[in-house]
Amino acid sequence: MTAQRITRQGLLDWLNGVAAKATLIAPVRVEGIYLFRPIVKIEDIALDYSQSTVPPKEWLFPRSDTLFTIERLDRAYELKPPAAAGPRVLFGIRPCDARALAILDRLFLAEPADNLYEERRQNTVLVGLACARQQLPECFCTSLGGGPQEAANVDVLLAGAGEAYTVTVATEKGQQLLSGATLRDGGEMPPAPSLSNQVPTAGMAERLRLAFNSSYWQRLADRCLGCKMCTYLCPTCHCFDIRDCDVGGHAERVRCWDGCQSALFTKLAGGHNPRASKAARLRQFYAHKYLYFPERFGVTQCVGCGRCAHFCPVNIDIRETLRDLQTLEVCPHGSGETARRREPVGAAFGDSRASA
Amino acid sequence: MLDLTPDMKLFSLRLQDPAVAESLHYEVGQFALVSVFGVGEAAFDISSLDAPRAALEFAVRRVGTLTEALHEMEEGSVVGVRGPFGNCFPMAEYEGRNLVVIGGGSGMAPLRSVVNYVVQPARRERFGQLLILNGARTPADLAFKHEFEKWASSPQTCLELTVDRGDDDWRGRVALIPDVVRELKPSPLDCVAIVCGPPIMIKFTLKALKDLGFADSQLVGTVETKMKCGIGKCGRCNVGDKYVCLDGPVFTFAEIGRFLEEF
Amino acid sequence: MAQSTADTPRTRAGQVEPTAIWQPRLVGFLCNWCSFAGADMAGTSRLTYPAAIRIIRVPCTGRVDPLFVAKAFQRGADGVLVAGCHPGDCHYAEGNYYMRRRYVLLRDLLEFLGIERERFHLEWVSASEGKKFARVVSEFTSQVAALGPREPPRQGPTELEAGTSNE
Amino acid sequence: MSDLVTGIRAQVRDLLARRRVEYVVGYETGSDGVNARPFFAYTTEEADRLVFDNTCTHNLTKYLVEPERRGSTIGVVVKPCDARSLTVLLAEHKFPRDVVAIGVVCPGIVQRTREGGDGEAPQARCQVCDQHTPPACDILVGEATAEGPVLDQFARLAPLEAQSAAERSAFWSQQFERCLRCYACRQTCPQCYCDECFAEALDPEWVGVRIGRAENWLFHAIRCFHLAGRCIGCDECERVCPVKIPLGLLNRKLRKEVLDRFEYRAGTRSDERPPLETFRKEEKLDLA
Repeated sequence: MTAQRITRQGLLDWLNGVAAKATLIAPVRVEGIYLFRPIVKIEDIALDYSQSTVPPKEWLFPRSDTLFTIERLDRAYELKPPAAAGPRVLFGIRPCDARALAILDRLFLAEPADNLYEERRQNTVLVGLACARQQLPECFCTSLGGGPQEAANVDVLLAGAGEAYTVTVATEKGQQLLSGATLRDGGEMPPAPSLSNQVPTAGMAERLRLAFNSSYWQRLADRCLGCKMCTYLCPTCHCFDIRDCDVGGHAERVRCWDGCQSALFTKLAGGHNPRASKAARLRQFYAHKYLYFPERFGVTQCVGCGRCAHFCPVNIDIRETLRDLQTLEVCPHGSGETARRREPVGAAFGDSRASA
Repeated sequence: MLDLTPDMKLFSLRLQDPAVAESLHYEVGQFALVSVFGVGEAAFDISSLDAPRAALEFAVRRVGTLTEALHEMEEGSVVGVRGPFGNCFPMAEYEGRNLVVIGGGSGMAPLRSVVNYVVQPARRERFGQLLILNGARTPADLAFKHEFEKWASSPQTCLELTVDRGDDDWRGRVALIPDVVRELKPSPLDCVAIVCGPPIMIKFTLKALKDLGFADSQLVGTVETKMKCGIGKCGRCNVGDKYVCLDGPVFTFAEIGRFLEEF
Repeated sequence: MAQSTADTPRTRAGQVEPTAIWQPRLVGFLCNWCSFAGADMAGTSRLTYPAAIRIIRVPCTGRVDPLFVAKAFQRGADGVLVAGCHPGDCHYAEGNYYMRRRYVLLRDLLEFLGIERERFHLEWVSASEGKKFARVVSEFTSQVAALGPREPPRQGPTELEAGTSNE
Repeated sequence: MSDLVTGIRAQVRDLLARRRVEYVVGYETGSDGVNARPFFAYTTEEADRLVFDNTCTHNLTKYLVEPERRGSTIGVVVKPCDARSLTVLLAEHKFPRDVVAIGVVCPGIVQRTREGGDGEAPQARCQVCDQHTPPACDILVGEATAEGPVLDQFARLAPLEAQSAAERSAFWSQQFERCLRCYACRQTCPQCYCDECFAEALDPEWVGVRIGRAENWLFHAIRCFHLAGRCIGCDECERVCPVKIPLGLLNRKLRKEVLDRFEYRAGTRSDERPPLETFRKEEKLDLA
């Protein structure tokens, strides 16, 4: 890895060049929030953006994805694959979101690989933008081994703000992309911002196993509304639905985002629903990230971006849940209720909250 | 296509590409995803045996939009199929042991291939006693009647039928499956019990078998969950930490017992 | 894909065909007892009216779920007509009274969403009013034709997805 | 501690101690130590975690219609606007069981925008609120105040109403394009309680599974219409929307038309049928 410098103007000039050769996707401000969108004017890029509301995963795993179109022929069907993705540059991705893509890679690229994801991934260059400050009050990447300046999961990492950026080339792909950029030697990493959250995440798999039958989930789920926001805004959530739909005269097989917090997610055609309660569904959200996924792929399926906690309409806060799970008194599985049956959620925050 | 019950049909699929048909190989208990183009795709257990080579068969109960569309199809229609996926019943491990096969309603579909595997004359003596317990709501709902004679006439094999509600012509049992299990008292000695059916039936049947001394490791079943991709990516079919499409659909209850709440 | 605009006619598939004369695509929900019979009467009386309308028979205008209307617009209808028994003549006594209220509010909402109020029309046509039916359809057709084609909410992939306009 | 908080805690303690209710849905301070969140108090000790302040934005009556709670006797803390939700639900016979409504005199709720900004300004609904004392509650906490003049609830609509149909169509198309169909708007709405939502029905599949503009348009258009004459204007749908679709505009538009045409305001009177559930034979409704 080598570090170099680029000026703000140099950066914009380079991006103009990049946009001429590939689809440039970067954070822009839309109605007061930040979203990753294809860039028409370089000036639209929000270089100093705070976290994007929807994570950039949607450019590799889009909210709706046509698997193939279905043409009906005489006594047969013709299935046509969608048009191939062109080259793309995903600019301004935060280290946590980049780390999330590396996690999604484990799933989507595992044999048999998901060819749509794989194709897009191969055609996408990731340009990271280190966090100059803490992005969301709830983010806790350092508790999961990440960091606000992590360069491990991008091709190029930019750090800095205002007029000067430090450029770290992390891969060959990144090196190629940078050809044509006006770089100066001797870049120095700006000091990393200190993050306010330290969340205990060690041993979480075991804690979740122990807490599987705990009434904790019921208490936590009491206020859960059962929307799918936490899963759709999560950079590592990957669950989807596949269905056929009629689109103006022909059918398509479409894959769309789906989320485990919906009651319909697991409901069978016959009516039986193995995860019939909000509590079981909420437990699935955490257990998938901190127990099932690590068992299968070796990594925690959470990067600590804080979106689920930040946007949850009823403040179901993953930091709090993880702390609660550490301190929860649980009996081994099978024994049902815990000793402290109505253990209030959020006890880890102590009594300060009680005085208003 | 063959009507099995008023709401269940047996579909025989012939693969269009002879080369693919030739190379297709599957084990007892595996599943595949069947597509009705324009309607969708769903997972079904394969009800036929790979050898001797025959058509790919699925027993499908009419429950939702996709199965409805399948049922409405005419002989000779084209559907899509992806698979085979999942694990299988370790039939080789069961050799030399007694088998109790208990199917409730459409739960008999995945078990049909187990039974047909065992009752093959060339193979029958490799297994011990075979008890088949097939239950349904009414006599009309008992699936695979056309094979009952073949099953019952196999040596060392006992076919027991039971229904929740009889009719004028029914001379057999009118009892719930768990009660029949308690009545028949199959011995857990050197025996494997394979159970498949609606969750509530499984729950009480397992309890009855455990009361008879069956250990969790002797209790095997296929698990049915909603499934979209079949290859471990859509994140929907897990029962606890087990993914039905990759680790299942065949499980011993030693494996998923602690996550039973999710099933 | 070329998007049709107000002055370029298009076919059912949405392609621009400069030579064709543009006809609006209309959907008519007709009550079985009055207006459908009225349409029948128009037919048997050999009255001509524009063929642009696709008729869907419903048991009563009270059966017209706003979802039917919105779905028609979503799938590209240029106008939607609902026709049923005159107030007081409903076969089910009061279905059309409910529809009347529903209609005015739905029209307000659709207008707020950008669908001109002239594109959604409610009319009372009895079984004997074949002539009125033909007139209503003719007038509604020209009323919608004057507005031109409506750009329906785009179906299929948006620019948020692969292989579309931004790439 | 404010008098409201003391009052709520005392009432809830009493309800729980007498076993008048199984539990009470109220507010507690959330994980940031500032903003409130819903809290379910099951014991008298837990009653002491309840709070009430100008961050208590949630409309807690939503929880009453959850299928999992059928058959329970529940207490619920309601602001004046939430009380209107309750009135609507009661009129729709959503509660064959017992509910104890603990009404709180409301000071108005602050915005707390997620990007900072003017977080302390009152929410749009509160700026034009003309009902600060909850109507029709079993228990009232706080001093009932004389209400000021009725304010224009619909000023926010004017700019959009002034536009052409094509402009409005383009505006909504842009808004709905962002929609992820996470269904937070529906899930947070007390007036959305269908066992099977039309948006997720499979047979027929009205909306379609695609998360795209056309599907999103149909979902929002019909969800809004399903609230015609029922929406009480809590604007929670707009607050929870992660991509900031101004859903409050849609509902406000229908509230305006319902008020203009039928002189009806949802949840203010329990003896009146909602406008789409009734009719007057003689009305013409500006039709020919």
